[in-house]
Amino acid sequence: MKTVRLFAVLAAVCLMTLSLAPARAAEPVKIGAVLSVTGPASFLGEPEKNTLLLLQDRINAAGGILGRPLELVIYDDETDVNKCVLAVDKLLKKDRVVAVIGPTVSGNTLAVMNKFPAAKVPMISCAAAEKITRPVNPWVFKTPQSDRQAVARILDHLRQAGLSRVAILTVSDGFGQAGRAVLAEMLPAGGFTLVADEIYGPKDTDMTPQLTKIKGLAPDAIVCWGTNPGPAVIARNRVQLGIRTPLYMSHGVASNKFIELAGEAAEGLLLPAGRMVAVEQIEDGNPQKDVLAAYVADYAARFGAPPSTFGGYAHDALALVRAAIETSGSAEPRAIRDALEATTGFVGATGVFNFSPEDHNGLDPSSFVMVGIENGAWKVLR
Amino acid sequence: MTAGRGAGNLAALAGFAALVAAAPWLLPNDYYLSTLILAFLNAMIVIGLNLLLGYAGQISLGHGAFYGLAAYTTAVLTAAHGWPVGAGCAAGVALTAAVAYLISIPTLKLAGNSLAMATLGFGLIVHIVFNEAIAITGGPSGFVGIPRLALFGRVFESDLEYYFLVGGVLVLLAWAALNLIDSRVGRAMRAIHTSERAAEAVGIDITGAKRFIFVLSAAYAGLAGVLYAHYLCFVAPSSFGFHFSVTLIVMVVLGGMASVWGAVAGAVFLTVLPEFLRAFEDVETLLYGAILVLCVVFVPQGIAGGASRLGRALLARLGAARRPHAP
Amino acid sequence: MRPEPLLRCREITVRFGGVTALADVALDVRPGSITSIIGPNGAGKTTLLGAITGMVRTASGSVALAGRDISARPAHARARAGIVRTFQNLEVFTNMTVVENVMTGCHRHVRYPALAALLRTPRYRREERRCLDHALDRLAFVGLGELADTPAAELAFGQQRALELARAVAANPSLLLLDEPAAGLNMAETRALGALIRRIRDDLGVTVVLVEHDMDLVMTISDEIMVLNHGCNLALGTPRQIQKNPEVVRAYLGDDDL
Amino acid sequence: MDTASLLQYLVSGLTVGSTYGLTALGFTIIFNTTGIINFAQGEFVMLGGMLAVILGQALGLPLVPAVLGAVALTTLAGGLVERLAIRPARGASPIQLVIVTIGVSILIRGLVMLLWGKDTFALPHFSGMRPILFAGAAMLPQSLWVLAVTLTLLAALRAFFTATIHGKAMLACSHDPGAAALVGVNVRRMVLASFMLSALVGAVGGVILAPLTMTAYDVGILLGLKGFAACILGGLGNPFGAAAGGLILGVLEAFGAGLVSSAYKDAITFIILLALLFARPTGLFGARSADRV
Repeated sequence: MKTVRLFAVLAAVCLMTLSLAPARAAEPVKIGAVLSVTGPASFLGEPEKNTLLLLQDRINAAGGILGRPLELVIYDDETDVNKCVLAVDKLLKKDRVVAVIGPTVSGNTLAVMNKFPAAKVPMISCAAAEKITRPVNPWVFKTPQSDRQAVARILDHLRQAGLSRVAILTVSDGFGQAGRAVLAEMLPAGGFTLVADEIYGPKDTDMTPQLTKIKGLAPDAIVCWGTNPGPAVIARNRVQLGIRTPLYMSHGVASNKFIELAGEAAEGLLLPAGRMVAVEQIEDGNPQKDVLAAYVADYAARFGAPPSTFGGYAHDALALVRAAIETSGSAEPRAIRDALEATTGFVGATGVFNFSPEDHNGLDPSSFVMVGIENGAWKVLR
Repeated sequence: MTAGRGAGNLAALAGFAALVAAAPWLLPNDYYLSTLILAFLNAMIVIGLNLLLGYAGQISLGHGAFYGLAAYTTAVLTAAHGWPVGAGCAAGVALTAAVAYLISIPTLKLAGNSLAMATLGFGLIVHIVFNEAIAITGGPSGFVGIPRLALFGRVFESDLEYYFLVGGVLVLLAWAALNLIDSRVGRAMRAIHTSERAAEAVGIDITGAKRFIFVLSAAYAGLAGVLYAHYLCFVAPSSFGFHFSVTLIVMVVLGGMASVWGAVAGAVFLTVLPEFLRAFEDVETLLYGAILVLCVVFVPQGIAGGASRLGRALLARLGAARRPHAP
Repeated sequence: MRPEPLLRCREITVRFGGVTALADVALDVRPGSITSIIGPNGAGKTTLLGAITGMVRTASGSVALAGRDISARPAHARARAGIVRTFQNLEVFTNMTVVENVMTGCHRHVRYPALAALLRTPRYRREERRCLDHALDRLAFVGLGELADTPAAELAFGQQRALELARAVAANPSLLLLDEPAAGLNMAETRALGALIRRIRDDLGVTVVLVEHDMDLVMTISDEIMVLNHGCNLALGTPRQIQKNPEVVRAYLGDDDL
Repeated sequence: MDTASLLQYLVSGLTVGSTYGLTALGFTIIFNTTGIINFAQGEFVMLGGMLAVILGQALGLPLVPAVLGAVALTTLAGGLVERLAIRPARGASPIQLVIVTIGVSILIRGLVMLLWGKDTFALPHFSGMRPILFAGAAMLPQSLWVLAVTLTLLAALRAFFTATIHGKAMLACSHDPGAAALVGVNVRRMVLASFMLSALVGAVGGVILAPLTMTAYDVGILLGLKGFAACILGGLGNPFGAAAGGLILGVLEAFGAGLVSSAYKDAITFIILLALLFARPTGLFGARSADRV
C-alpha cells in the first residue's frame, strides 16, 4: 500500500513538472546540426562543429537569441549517408529543432534535402554542390560558394597568364567529381583545351603514373581538384618528376595543413580561397575584415589553432539563422525561412550573402581571391 | 521432431510478427522508426547471408555489392527511365540474382580465404563502377530523385507505412528462410557445410546447391536493396562498399551462425548500437570495436546461441523435464 | 550361368601424380549379394570405392550399373542412380539432429522444387512428412529410433557408425558400398554390425559391397570376396576359396602383419 | 609510349607495391602460426607510422629514436592484442577470430583518433627528397629504402621460418597445434610471438612508408585490404608469395593508371587478380591448400 501511495505522489509530481515546463520563461531556441565530425570528411566537419560550439557560447554569453538561450543539438553522421538520414530524422522528429545546419558533404545533403519541405523546417547546408540550391528548394539554403565560382577565378588567372592547354587531375569522391564536372564544362566554354582528364582515389598514396602521363602531353597548366592529403602527394610527386608546369589547386586545400603536408613542394602553387586564409592581408575597408578577425582570434584562443576556411561555412550558417530569428522576432521555422530568404548584405566569414527566392546561396565569385604559396605562407594575389 | 520444430518456428514467427506490429506504439517517437526500418533492411540481407555463411559454410564479402546493384538498378530505371516502381524493383532483384548466378560459376569453385578474396574483389569492382560510371549512377555524390515506393497504386508516403511494409517483408523472408532450412535444399546446404564428400555420397549436387543458395542469398540482399532505394530516395556508392560487406559478416557472426533469429538479432543490434553510442561522441568508435571483441569473447555462439543457452539453463533451473537420452 | 551383374567395373586405372593406385582392376557384383573387397593396407580398396562412386578421377576404365554405363557421371549423379557409400572416417553431419541426418539421406527420392519449400506448399509438406516417416523407419531399423531428436554430434562412436548406415539406407540405394564399417568397434558391436548388414541385404534388398579388415566379419557374411594387392586384382572367390588361396596368404604375410 | 614513361610506371608500381607487400608479410606471419587472417594488420602499419610522427613531433625526439620507439611500442601493442583479445577468445572458430581482429582494428583506430585526432601527418624523408634520375625516370631515395627494407625483411623471415627452431615451431603450430604441443612447443607463447613479430614487421613498414605516403588514423584500412589481396594472390602462408603479390598488385595499378584508365585502375587490378585466382585457386606461389575461413 505504501509503495502505491509513493508512486501516486511521484506520478503527480511528474505531471506537474510536465505541465509547468512550457510555461518557463526562457525556453531555449533549439537549433540542430548534422556534421561529418568523423569519417573521410572529418577535416570539414570537425572545424564546423568547433565553430558552432564557439558561437553558441558567444551568443549565450551575450544574452542568447531574443532573450532565450541557444541550445545546439549536434549529431555526427560519420560521413555516412544512412547515419545522416537517421540523424536528420532525430532532429526533426525527436528534438524538434527550428532549423538545421549541415550536413557537411554534398551527398548527404542531397539525400536528406527532401525531408525539409515535408517537415517545414529550414536547412542551411555546409556543402558546396550546385544541385543543393539549383533548382531552389524553398526550405534549403547553403553557405559555401559553388565550385563554379572557384573555377571562374582559376580561369581568369589562366587567361591572364596566357595559358590555354590544361590538364585536370581530380579525386574520385563527391568533391572531386563536382569539380571535374564544372572544369570539363567551363574549360572548353572559356576557350581552353582540356588535354588530359585524370582521376585518383581518395586514399591513393602515389600519383606519379597520372602525372607521368600528363607530363607526356605537355600541358600549359595542371588543375588538381581534391582535399587533403591527395593534393599534397600530387604536389610532392610533381617535384619528384621535375614537372615545371604551373599547378592550380582547388579551395579544398585552403588550410595550413596542406602547406605542412606538402612542405617545400607547396612553393608556387596557386589556388582560389576565401579571404580567411590570410586575414591580415585583407584590404582595409573590406567589410569581412572585422568578422573574420574576430572569428579567427576567438577560434585560435579556444582550440589552440586557427580555423580552416571550412569552419566558416558553419559560422555563417548559424550567424544567418540567428540574424533571421532576430529580424523576424520569431523562432518559428517558417518565420526563420522567410527571413533567411529576405536576407541581403549579410557579412559572413565566407563572403557577403544576398539571398532571394531565386538564389539560396547568395554569394558571387568575389568571395574568392586567388592566393599563391610563398615561403610556406599564403600570399593573396591582386 | 520435425513437425514439432515446425510448430515452434511458427510460434516464434508469430511472436516476432507481433513484436514488429506493436513496436511503433512502444517507441517514444517516430525517429526510432527510421532506425528500425534500416535495421530491418539489414536483417533481410543478413538472413540471406546467414543461409550462405552460417548454413552452407560459404563466405561472401560481396553482399554489399548485391545490395547496391539492386538499389541502383531500380533507382536508374524508375528515376531516369520512368519505369513504374514495381517493375523497377522486380528488375532490380532479377538483375541481382542474374549477376549472382554468373559470378557464382567461377567463384564457388574456390573455398575459404580464396572465396573471400574473390567475392571481395567482385564487390570492389562493382563499387568502382558505381563511383566511376557517373553518367548512369551519378558517381560518388550519389543518385537523387528516386520516387517513393508505390505498389498497386498506393504510395508509401509516411515512415509508419513504410515501416509496416518493411516489417512485413522481413517476417515473410524469415518465414521462407525457416521453411527452406527444414527442407531438402536446406539439409543439402547444411550437409555441404560439414562434409562435401558425404553430401555427394547421398546424391547432393554440391555445385548446384551452392549456386542456388548463393543466388537466393543475393536475391535477399537485392530485395533489401530495392526497398532501401525507394525508402531513402537517394543512393550513393559509399553505402555499398567493402566496409558494409564486412559489417554484414560481423552481423551474421555476432547474431549467431546458422540461425535465422540470430541474423535478425545481429542486424538489429549492430544497426541500433551506433545510435546509442552516439552519445559518447569521440569515444564511439573505440566502444564499438571493444563491444565487438567482448561479444565474441563472452558470447561465442552469438546472440541467438547465447540466448538459447540462457533459456536452456533457466529451464534446467526450473526443473523443467528435458527428454533424457542415452549416452 | 551367372545373372547380369548389378555393378560391372572394367579396366579401372587410377593414378595419383606418378603413382598408379589401381591398374586395370575389374569387379562384378551380383545383385543381392554381399561382396567384400579385401587386401593389405595400400592395396587400393578405398580408391576403388572412390572410382566406383565417382569421387576419384579414373585415368581409364568403365563403371556400369545395371547394364548402364555411368563412367562419365559426376559423384552425385551416381548416387542418384543408386550407388551410395559410407566412409572410413565418420562423416556424420554434426550440425544436424540424428533424424535430420537420415532425412538428408532421402535426398535422392524426395522431390519438390526449392520454391515449394520457400513457400511451404502442400506438396512440400506431404513430401517432408513422407521423408520424415521414412527416416524414422530407417532409424528404427538400425536401432537408433529413440535418439531421433538428439544432436548427431552427441552420439557415441558406435552410434555414429549406425547413423551413417541409416543415412545410407535411407537413400534406398540399389548398391551400398561400406568402407570399413567395423573399424573402431568392439567384438559385440562388430557382430551386431554383421547381422545388420545381412538384414540390409535381406530385408531391404540392397546389394552390398564391403571393404573391411576384420576377417571374421568378412568371412561370415560375404557371398563373394575380391582380393586386391598393389592396385591389381589378385583373386576372386567364395570365402572358403579365398582362405585357401596361397597367393592371398602370401600377399598378407609378405606385405603386412594383418 | 616512350620508355622513360614505362620505366616511371614500373618504378611507381614497385614503390606502391612494396607498401602492399610489407603489409602482406605481417598477414603471413600470423596466418602461418594461427591460421587467422588478422584484419588488424593494417592497423599495425598505421600505428608504426603514427607513433613515429607523434614521438617526433610531440616529444621532439630525433628521427632515429622516434622510429625505433614507434617500432617497439607497436610490437608491444601486438602483444597486447594477443593477450587481451585473441587469447581470451580461445576455442573460437576461425571466422569468430576474424571478427575479433575486425573489432580490434576498429578499437585501435578509435583510440588513435581519440588521442591524436583525425589529421594527416608527414614524417621527414630518411635521406632527403632529391629524386634519383635514371633513364628519364625519377625515384625518391625513400623508395629505395622501402624496397631494400622489404627485401631484407623477406630474407630475414625466410631464414627465421626455415632455419631457426622458433620459426619451425611457429609453423608447426599452424599445421597441428595439438601435435606441436605434444612435441613440447608452447603453442600459446608461439601465438603471442607471432602477433608481436607481425606487429613489428607492420610497424617497420609503417615508419618506412610514412614519409612517402603520409599517415593518419585511417590509413590502415586500405593497406590491410591490399595486403590481404597481395597475400591471396601470392599464395597464403608464403612470405615470398606475399611480397611478390604486393609488388605485382602495385605494378598492375601503376600500368593500369598510366596506360588504360586512372579511374578504373583498381578495377583493372582486381579483374586481373580474380582471373589469376580462378586459374590458380591457391595463389601464384601457394602450394598448401588455403581452405580456411
